[in-house]
Amino acid sequence: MYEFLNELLGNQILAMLLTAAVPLVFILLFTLFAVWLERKVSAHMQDRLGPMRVGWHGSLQLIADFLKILQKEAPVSLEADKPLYNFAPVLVFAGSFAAFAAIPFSSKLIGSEIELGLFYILAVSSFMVIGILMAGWSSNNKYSLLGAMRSAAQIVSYEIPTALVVLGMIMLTGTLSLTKISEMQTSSFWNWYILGGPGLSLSKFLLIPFMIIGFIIIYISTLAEVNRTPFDIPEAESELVAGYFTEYPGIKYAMFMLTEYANMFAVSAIVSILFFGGYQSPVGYLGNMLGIHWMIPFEQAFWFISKGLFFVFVQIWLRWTLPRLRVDQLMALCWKYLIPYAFLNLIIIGIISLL
Amino acid sequence: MGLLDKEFSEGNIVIAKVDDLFNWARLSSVWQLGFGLACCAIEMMATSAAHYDFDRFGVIPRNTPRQADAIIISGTVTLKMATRIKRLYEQMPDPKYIISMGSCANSGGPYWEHGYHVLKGVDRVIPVDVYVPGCPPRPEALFEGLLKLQEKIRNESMRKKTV
Amino acid sequence: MKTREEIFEILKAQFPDAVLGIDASLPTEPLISIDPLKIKDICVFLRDSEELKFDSLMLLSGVDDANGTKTKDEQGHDVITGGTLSVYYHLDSVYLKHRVTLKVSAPRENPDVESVSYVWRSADWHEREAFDLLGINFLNHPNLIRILMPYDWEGYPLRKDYKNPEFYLGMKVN
Amino acid sequence: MALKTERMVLNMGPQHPSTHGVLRLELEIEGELVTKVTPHIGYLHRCFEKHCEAMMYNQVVPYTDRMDYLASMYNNWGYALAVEKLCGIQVPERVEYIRVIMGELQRIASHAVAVGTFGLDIGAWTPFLYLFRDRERILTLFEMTCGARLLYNYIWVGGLSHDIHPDFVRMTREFLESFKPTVTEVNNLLSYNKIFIERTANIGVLPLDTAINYGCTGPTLRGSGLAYDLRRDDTYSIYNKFDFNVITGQGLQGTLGDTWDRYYVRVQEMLESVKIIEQALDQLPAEGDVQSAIPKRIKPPKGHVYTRVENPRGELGYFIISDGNTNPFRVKVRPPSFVHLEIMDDLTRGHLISDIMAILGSIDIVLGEVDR
Repeated sequence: MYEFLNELLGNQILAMLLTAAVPLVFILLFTLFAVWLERKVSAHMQDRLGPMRVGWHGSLQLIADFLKILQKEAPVSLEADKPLYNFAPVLVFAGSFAAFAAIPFSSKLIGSEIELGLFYILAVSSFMVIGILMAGWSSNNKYSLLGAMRSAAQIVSYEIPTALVVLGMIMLTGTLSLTKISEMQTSSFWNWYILGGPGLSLSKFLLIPFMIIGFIIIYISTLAEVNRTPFDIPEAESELVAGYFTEYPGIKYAMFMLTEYANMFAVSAIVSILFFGGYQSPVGYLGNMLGIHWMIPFEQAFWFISKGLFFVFVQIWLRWTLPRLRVDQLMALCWKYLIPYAFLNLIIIGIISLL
Repeated sequence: MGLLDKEFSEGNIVIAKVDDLFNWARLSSVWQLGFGLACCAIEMMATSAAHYDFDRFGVIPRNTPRQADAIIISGTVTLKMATRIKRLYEQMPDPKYIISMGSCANSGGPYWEHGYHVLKGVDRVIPVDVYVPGCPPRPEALFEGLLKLQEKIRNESMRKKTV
Repeated sequence: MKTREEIFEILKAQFPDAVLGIDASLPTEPLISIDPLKIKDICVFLRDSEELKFDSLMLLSGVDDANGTKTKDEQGHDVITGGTLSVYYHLDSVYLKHRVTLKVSAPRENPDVESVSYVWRSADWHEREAFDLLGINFLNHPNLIRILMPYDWEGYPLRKDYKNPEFYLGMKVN
Repeated sequence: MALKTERMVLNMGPQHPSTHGVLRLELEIEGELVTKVTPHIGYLHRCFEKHCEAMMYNQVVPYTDRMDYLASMYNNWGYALAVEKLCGIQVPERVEYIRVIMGELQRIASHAVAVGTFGLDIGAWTPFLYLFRDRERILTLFEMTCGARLLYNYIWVGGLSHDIHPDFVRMTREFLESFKPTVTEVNNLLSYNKIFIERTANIGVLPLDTAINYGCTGPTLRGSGLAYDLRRDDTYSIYNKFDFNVITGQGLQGTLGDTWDRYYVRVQEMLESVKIIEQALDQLPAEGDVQSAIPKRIKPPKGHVYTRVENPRGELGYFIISDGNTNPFRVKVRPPSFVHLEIMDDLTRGHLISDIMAILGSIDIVLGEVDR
């Protein structure tokens, strides 16, 4: 996208800024929509209606919330470590925002087409841990501290199964570029990696069960990485009040919220790129049929966002259905079950791909 | 008095419109502090639960005072608790609102005469915006209290209040 | 299962000095009166005896008997001097399904009663409550501090001659 | 040089989402491990006992409502029974039946809140709202009987404040039919949920002898395996006419007396209450004045009485001393939650912070009753 804008505008800085603005706007809009969706979905699951009064079925609710949050006073407790306290939400948000740079929304709409996309995302999303630890420590609140410690332990642990599954996919695809992985799964859902990837060889059929296992592992562990129920122990409402952002009012709290929802989409995007064809349509493109080729990137963006939203919806669904795990059980799940199975899966995928 | 203050004190179309927008945002998303005291807290829970659903008005409970806009004093305030309530109120960022729910919070309720350990009305400690009568108030009454609070917010202004 | 009279007989035989008497004239439940400083030994016996087996203390209630001489102070408030404060013990045997009520009375000016919190764990908080509201002093209690009222409250509110303070931490009480 | 280590003190409450009101727990923790729990109560001490001394016998009834506000009917009932015993009042049979129906409906409502908030403490939101939806229907039944949703002032000394509505029996039957599927739903969502079992089984084990020594009653005691229910073992009112089981913990998912057992006793007791109400509705005498035995002026003889009823939380006892006047000389309540809260330190030692919520939820306290 940067090249395209650079050609169009003839100004590198402007082009860069615009390229960066697209994901930012997307995150904002997506968060507004996702929080609304969360409230509506949870309400309908619980025999309630959810927001109804502000706009049609509460559609403006989040705009009102956001405007209100902007107006709030931002008191800082006297005992807080001010520089860290103020910097933490920015760092957390930066981590998740940076990840969006490498996510291909369509074949054209991508911030930076780097070859190491997958690696970059895994690396840059670890920023969050530092931010969360800073938030927990600097708030000078025991609940925040406990939440931050839990969160750091959780995110660091669950990155291992995620990375192991990703490693398997890299072995299979031979690339770290998210665009290339998406391109491999083109033209039909039959070519998605959840169904063994492109081609019609024996190994494709052998891969299917292990791909499904891999998908389940990565979905669970990314769920834990973004602190969603049943793994929301860092911000467990009934235990730690609000976890690491207990002390954050107003706009700083909004940044944590933005991060949470942006992360939800980011991990959903990664899952859909690795296993569900990324921005590729499952059935073929209307643009190809009609011969209007400029339509294809838009269709791709539509499919990508739909897939992302579907996984976000599943996350919401799980949140309002399941109870929460305890911190030691969370670790046990990761180290005793997910990591060994992920290793095993990795080895089997390696053997099959050698066939 | 600076130019800006003068502008604000007299009011004009721009301020009025911004006022409307901000007031609308504030009144549409009153986040309550998830905090129950006594019997009324159960009615407050019932108000948030499936049948009545406070979320329709954009009211959701936040458990930390830092992120809450309104505190519903739902029940008897005892002397031991009053200092804590005051502290919670002080921890909330402005703009903040208080709904006093039920007779006990309004005036001590049935405990006003012999209650040696009951604060006779929470307004002795913190300023109250809306009083909801009842022992306990029905969820509908709490809705009414919220609507009154929204009315109050709607008429607020950034302009300096004239004496 | 034993009636209260039978329990009284057993107790009287075991502790002739400490068991003061049984008040069977009351319309509903007979009361066994005990010496306040011997109550712990009797409770241990009641709990451990095979035929009684009072394994739980259901309720321990302090009562201001208000049986002293009543006078008025300058502001017209009642002041009681002399008389007694009492503690009632409602014991229950979960297995044998019989109950008994014990009563001890201690002088109002010096209300010392032996604690039974080592016999039944549930007595701990009940005794703290009786101390908090009536000022009954339980000897050998592990942690006899106020429980319901604030730790810095003055006076014992459930005494019949209790007078409210005007302010508490700057808040008007009445 | 030896390093000095210090335990962190975490102050939980009085404003905390899962302390069920204004309880304050002072936790001493080492990392996530809890080494000591000190409950601080009294934040809702509303001077009930002082009020009783200043009120006439019948005026005390509304104050009993406000003690255990989740089981107000039962509080009324316990007090009415005590005064009736003191004065020797015999209430009509129809009154007894209506009292049983109301009491058991109240038990369902109270257990619904207990189970729901327990789920909330574990992190499951949805069952809480399902149960509140059904509780709302019980409140509708109460409301059409006495006009109040939460604090009823319904069971008076010697009778009831109102007779039941003509539609009451039909609507109650309808409710009972629709309630049974909810219990199944709760079982599916919570009781047999793998995560829920992991969180609650083998947590906060309360051995039977400790429970008895602490004076635990109700579901907390029954969860430890002893079938002790005042409705059956020290029967009052007309409970001997009904056929119901006393539910006890079986240690199905872990150790006997753990958090899951106490929780599951409550779930099953809701179904037992349904059974009792169905029988009571069948046998309910058609005619009868519910106010015929209400005395004009209550002036009991000198004496004292202790009566106890099986409140949803355990043994609710009223100890009334009368000096022959129209006001009680002393009313002392035995609140089950007060006694149960005392076991917190024993139950929680050596558990993690998250378990504190599970244990606290499973003993189901109501702070209005703890502090009175």
